[in-house]
Amino acid sequence: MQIYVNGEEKQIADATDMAILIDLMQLAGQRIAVEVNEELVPRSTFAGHQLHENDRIEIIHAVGGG
Amino acid sequence: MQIYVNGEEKQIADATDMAILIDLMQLAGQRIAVEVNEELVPRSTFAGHQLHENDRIEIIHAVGGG
Amino acid sequence: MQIYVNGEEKQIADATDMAILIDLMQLAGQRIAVEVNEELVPRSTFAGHQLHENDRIEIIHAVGGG
Amino acid sequence: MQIYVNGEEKQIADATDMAILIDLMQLAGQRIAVEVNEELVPRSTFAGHQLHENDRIEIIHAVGGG
Amino acid sequence: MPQDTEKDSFTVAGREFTSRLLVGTGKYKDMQETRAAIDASGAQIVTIAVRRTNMGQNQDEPSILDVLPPSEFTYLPNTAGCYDAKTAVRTCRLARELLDGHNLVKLEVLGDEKTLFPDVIATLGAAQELIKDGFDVMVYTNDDPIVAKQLEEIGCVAVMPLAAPIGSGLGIRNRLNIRTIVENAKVPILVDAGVGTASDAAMAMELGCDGVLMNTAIAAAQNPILMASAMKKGIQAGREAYLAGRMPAKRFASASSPMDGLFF
Amino acid sequence: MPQDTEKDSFTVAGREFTSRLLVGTGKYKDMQETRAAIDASGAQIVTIAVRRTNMGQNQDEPSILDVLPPSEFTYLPNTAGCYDAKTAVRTCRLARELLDGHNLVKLEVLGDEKTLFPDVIATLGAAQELIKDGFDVMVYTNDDPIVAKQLEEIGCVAVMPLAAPIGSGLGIRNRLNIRTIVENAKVPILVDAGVGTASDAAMAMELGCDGVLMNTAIAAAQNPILMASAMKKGIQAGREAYLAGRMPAKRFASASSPMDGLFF
Amino acid sequence: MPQDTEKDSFTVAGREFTSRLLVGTGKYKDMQETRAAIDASGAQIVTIAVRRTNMGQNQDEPSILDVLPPSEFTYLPNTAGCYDAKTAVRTCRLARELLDGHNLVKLEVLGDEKTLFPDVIATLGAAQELIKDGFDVMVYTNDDPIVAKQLEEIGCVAVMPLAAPIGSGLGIRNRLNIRTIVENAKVPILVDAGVGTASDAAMAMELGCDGVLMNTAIAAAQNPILMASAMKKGIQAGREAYLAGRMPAKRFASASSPMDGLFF
Amino acid sequence: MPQDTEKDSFTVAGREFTSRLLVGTGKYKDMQETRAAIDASGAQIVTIAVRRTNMGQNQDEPSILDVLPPSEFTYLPNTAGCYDAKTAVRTCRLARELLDGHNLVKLEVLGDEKTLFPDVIATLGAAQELIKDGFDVMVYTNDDPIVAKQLEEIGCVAVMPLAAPIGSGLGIRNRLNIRTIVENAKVPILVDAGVGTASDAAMAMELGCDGVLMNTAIAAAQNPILMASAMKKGIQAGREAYLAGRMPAKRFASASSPMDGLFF
Repeated sequence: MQIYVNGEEKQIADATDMAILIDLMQLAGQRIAVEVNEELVPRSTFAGHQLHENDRIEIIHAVGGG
Repeated sequence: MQIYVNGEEKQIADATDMAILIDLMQLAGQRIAVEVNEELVPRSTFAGHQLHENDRIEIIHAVGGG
Repeated sequence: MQIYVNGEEKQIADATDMAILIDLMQLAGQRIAVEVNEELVPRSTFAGHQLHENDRIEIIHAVGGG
Repeated sequence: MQIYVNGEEKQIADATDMAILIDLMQLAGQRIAVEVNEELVPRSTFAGHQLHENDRIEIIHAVGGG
Repeated sequence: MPQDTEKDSFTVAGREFTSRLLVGTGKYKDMQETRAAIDASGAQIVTIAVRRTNMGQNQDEPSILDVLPPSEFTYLPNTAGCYDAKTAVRTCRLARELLDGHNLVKLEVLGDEKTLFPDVIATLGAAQELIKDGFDVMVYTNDDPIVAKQLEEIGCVAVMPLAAPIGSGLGIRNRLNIRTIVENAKVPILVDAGVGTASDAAMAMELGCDGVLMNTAIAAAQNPILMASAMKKGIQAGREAYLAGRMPAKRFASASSPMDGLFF
Repeated sequence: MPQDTEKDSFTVAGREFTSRLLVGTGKYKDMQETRAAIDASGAQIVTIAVRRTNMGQNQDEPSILDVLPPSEFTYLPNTAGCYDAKTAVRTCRLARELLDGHNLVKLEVLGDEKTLFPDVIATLGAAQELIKDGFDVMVYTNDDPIVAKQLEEIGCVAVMPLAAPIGSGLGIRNRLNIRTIVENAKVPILVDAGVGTASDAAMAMELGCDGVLMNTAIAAAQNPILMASAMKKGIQAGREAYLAGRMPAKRFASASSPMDGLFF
Repeated sequence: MPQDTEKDSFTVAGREFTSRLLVGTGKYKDMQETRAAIDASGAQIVTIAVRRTNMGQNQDEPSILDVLPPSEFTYLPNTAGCYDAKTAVRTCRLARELLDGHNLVKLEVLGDEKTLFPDVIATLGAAQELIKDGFDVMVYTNDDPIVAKQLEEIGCVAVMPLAAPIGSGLGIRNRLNIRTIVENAKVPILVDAGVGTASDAAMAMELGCDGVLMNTAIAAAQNPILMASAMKKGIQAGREAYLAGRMPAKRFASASSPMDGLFF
Repeated sequence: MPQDTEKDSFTVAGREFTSRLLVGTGKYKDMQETRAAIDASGAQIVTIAVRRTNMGQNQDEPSILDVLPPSEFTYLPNTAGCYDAKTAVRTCRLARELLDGHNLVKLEVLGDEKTLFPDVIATLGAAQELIKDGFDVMVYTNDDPIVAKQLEEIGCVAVMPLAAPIGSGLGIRNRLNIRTIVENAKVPILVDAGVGTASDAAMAMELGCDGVLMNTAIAAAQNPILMASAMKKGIQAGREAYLAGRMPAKRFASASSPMDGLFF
């Protein structure tokens, strides 16, 4: 199915959950935070958080800023 | 009955309307505007605007200000 | 003989006086003032003010300035 | 004879020199500098610097200032 | 470009004015001084306040409305003294009734008595309600360009940022903000409050403001009538300087007399 | 106290003037603009420079003396471009001869070309020689109150401290010094140089100056004629504000509408 | 009263800090310069931004969280770039999740890109929602004393008025407002944005602020590390001057050496 | 470029100093406070005055020369209170004799008691005589760049323009002049007089001055010792900011956090 990650289209298998997506993106273990459709998804719930067609996912990290 | 005019207690006869009150106060024909219980009462409706026990009446005019 | 007028060399006949020079320069009657060797020469004394070899003559007029 | 020390009249014996005056004033050995009649008198010349009638003597020291 | 300020005008709520000096009518010794000062100011718009009858005015005196008749002046009733939106709205409705439907008002909703700064949140709320109720709202605000833009966007007919606290006479505390407000605006911007002397008024106009509203600077001068004249000229001077386009400021010097023809 | 600036005048070297704006005549596009701007300024005193014939002027043009005839204006020949006392004195003598004995001059002896600040030592020397030679000396100086007083004491008829470097348009850099110079003075004090816009001119007058002399601020404006009018009004505004006695500036606010009679 | 700024501290949301200089971590050449400058600044609180992975950062570089580890610094995640309340709230929630529940945030909701002034209406709304959601909110605002008080009253742990537009380096445009905000406040007041050089920072502290937050003034200096040291000292200098109680300014002079004992 | 102000020094008359804060020793409560404040200031150069014995000092107190011994401090005897060149020269000669040939002096020849401005004419004369007589002259002057240059040219070892009247605490009245003096100078330029608080001192250094001399700002603070520490840090902060090269000031805003990677 199609989802959007950080604004870009991405095709993933159905029945993919967030934990799998994070693995696919090689972000496992990194300091990130995730939103789906503008709602926060706690890291503790990645496993089991099913993704759906057209989900808009934001994966953010910390950068320098003032 | 008792009403309040510009913050002061005043005793008036029952069945007094605003036109009568304005006459009593010798303000007839003067450039004023009137509120009863924080609602504007148009001059055109003074006659017939019945006053009630404890009405709070404000009678205002223009003064210099900046 | 040679003189300097407003910084430029000029050859004039001997025994030329200031009145003659001013005529030669077509400045007669104009609003000017004159210095010879850094000394003022009043207009009233132009006639009879003999010029000498190497005199440095300044002829000035008024211009806009602030 | 009469002299003036720091603006005040003072009677001293004739043939007094500066060294004696400084002793009299119990300023010997103190950090001071001296003027007579607006001329500096070096410490090295106190002994032998004769004082004269009406000499105006200034004896100064250092104070806090900015 | 006008060659002087006679022909130069600005428009608020469809009304055109050639005088860019708006004046308050408070704090004068008496009505005679009030009228004389306002005449000297050349003002066409005057603010007035509404208060309880038999108060806030000397009873032997004529009414401010007689001294400054509507045939000669455009009234700008204010909401001075209001610290919440509801009171300000009531005040405007009373003023409109008093003035037979005159719907041009100066809205001010104050935040505290020490600074008399506006409460911009309450001001926005009151402005929205008044505009919905058909008023033309000229609004007193702080010098925040964002707030000024929001007040314009909800439909205020003029935005009036403060120069400094009301009655302080401190002049324009933040010229950069006033300039930015002017550059962003599609409605007239008038500096309201804080002007102390004629050069302050001129400076406000040089920043591009459409006008200046003041009261204390005139009324509290030792000679209010002469100060009113000074302010009138100061406003015109600043307006003309703005239209004329000032020279750029340069750090170093530049001679005014020609270098050519020096004889030494 | 005058009710306006019409009747208000100041006196320099026995000559009385009602216009407190003195203007230079340099840097204009042409003689027509020069005349139009000076008319708009209302100036009665105009500075002129003296230069070699056939230089420093367009030959097709009429003389500055014809454009601004002595019947209408008081000339103030200057010593612009002089960096030593001797040259300044020579310049004044030439000017006096040129102008049939006119003995009112503006003395400036400059210190360097970057700042065009005066050389106050050389200025004092030149002033003394000129005064001894019968000139009425209006003198350009820095804003040092002590130097200003010394120039007055040796007999200068007017002292003219700078607001900022000549032609910089930076306005009054040190108001405190100008104010102190004014308070100490028995002769007219005129701000000379550095004014950039109308509010600067008004401020100089509010500090108590008797007048302001400027050139670049008018000539280098995008519209010199309109700026000349702005400066005229700015000077009058500042003068009237000074005479009117401004309100004291206060840190905090003070309401302009009465507190009595609030109905809420 | 402390004899120096070593023992002097302030408290935000129960956390005590001895450094009153808070710094941003953006705009540096690289992470090494970032770390060196922040070390030189002595800052204990550092702001960070949150952005999409694989963007807003050089991939070869270590993470800002490694360069400035939480064991050494208190993070202040910001909402830079947010122009509405909802986005700002989402940003804070992401930051809290990213930082394992760290609930101290810097809220800024911007009004436009030209000025980067806050939208104070949206800021108040976002602050209320964040506070309800358990955040400790340090809030960026304009210099309006009324808005500052309202932000305090709804529960912000620190109020951070701007000195001038973000990144402008213009210094404190309106000292009177900052002073008034400080006098009215029960929570720490920190100047945020607009400081350009060390004297600006000192001045903010002399006005009584509890601290100053800056980024560009350090990062955009020719020598950021030396400027960081300058800012550290400037903050301490201003703080000590505030605590020491400055001499009153007087218009006229007062000698520093005794008048007694003059020998002439 | 030094990474801090430890290694950074300036040289006057062949003597090198790492502290750029010079302090006066007058106006303190007692000698103990004098010493404590001067220690806190880190000053290496201290001014002293000379007065008649038995006057200008509490007899129970130790001498200023014992409290601040020459082994620890470089003395800068001043000519405070002198209103003519001759008296100033006499004062310097007495000081040199008193201090066993110490020839470094601070020359000030004052113009009047109200402003304590220098008489620059008399100052130049006295400076010439003192230099001829072998003194190293650090000279107090006004902020006129031409006079400053003339004082340098006749051989003064340091030129010390005022920021504002002595003891006024008004800060730097004319930054442009100080900046110009610094740019023109080949000898050290120190701001002398008028500084009121730490940010004033920092600003003087940011203008490029080599140091600042003050007395009242420290001695008249409520806590002189803490203010001395504030001034020490303020001077270092300003010096480092000057060396670091400040960001350019810009009218508009510039974000400190990256625009890339915004997720909304």
